[in-house]
Amino acid sequence: MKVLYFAWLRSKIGVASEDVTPPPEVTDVGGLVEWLKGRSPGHAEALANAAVVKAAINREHVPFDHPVGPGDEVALFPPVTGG
Amino acid sequence: MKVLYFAWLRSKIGVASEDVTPPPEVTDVGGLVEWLKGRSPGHAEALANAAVVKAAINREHVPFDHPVGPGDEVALFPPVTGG
Amino acid sequence: MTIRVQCEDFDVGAELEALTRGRTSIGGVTSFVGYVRDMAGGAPVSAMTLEHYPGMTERQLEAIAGEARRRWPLDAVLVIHRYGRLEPGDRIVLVATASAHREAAFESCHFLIDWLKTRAPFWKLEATPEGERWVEAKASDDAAAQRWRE
Amino acid sequence: MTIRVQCEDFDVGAELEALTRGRTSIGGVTSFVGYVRDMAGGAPVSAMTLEHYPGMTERQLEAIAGEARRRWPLDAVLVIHRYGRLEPGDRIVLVATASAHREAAFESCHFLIDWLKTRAPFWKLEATPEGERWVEAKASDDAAAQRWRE
Repeated sequence: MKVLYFAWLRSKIGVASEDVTPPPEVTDVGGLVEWLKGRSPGHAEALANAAVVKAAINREHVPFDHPVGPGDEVALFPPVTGG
Repeated sequence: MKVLYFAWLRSKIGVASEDVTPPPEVTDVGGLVEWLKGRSPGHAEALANAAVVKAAINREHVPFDHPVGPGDEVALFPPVTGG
Repeated sequence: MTIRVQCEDFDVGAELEALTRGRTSIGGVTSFVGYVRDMAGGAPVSAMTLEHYPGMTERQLEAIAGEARRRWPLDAVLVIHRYGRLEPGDRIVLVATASAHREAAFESCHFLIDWLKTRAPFWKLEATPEGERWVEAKASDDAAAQRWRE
Repeated sequence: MTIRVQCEDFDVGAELEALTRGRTSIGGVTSFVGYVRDMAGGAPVSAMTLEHYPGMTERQLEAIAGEARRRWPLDAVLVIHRYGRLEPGDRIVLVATASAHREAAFESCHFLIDWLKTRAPFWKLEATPEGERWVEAKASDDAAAQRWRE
């Protein structure tokens, strides 16, 4: 599974993307975010407040209870501020 | 007093403007319009339906009960359709 | 505040550039360009002639633009309206407002064109296969302008 | 329907001309141009860097533009959004819609920028005298987007 980070999530975590293989009990975005927190102090800090983290799977906005699978491209980012 | 006509009022009356000297009993726009109807069949036809005639005095929109005086520039026209 | 009533066409890009150049407090510019359509009331239109009331037109456009500045926090207001003979696809009018905030830019631009349509002394004469006809005012334009009454 | 995500600036006049050229059924075009402001939250801003999510950005902009076409009778839709480093006064985004009727053009253009602000994956990093800071999403932008929920 490929995970992408944007904006301050990227700067806190220190990488723009990584390939991860979460355990089978990770079945949705919320579970993935919890599991990612254990990867490094940077991950833990960036993902501490899940309320300000948004997610997309395969380039579509999804809620945290959306299922994730091994082939997915998952993106985590703060609320968007374009325009 | 100078009276200007625009759009189909102008084409029906046949002139774009004329200098007129209405009698003293003509004191407002409504009275002027009534009096102008007597000037020619074209005037009578153009001004027959006062409900679709709008007026401006000295380049400001005014209602039909607005006073008119000898030095005024009075314009009569259909509802505007610019933009 | 720029108000122009002219026969010749205008360059939208150049006008908007002039409106904003060197002004770094502007967050957004909303603009509206009106065009001559090739159809009206189900009939083909081959040309349109815009008549106006010189002197009153400029005064009314300035009053409308001033009202917009009174109601919204605007950095700049632009109104250009053409008169004379135009053909389908030709530009008729450009209205643009600049503000720090996009809501103010959108609302004031919409207000300007709605008020202009019911207050600026322009009249349209359409050329159709059945001859020339003066465009009638639309009830929908009155309703649109009413929306902005305070 | 034209959607572009690019680093380089755009020419508003040329883009609007391309949108309408040869299309004589268009009655009006409403456009919005967003600019980098020199101030934000009371602090001077010397530059802004726009990050985005390539691939998702285009897809989201297309979805938003498609939604506008579904809701309003539009002849054309244009969205251009820049990314990369910009300075105060620089253009960020151009949204334009063309319709036979001005209400449809105004509403759909307003809708597009409101939805874009809450759905297109762009993030702004501001450079200020106190250093760089990521721009936070505004509650007012969420409220503006909510207004268009069906």
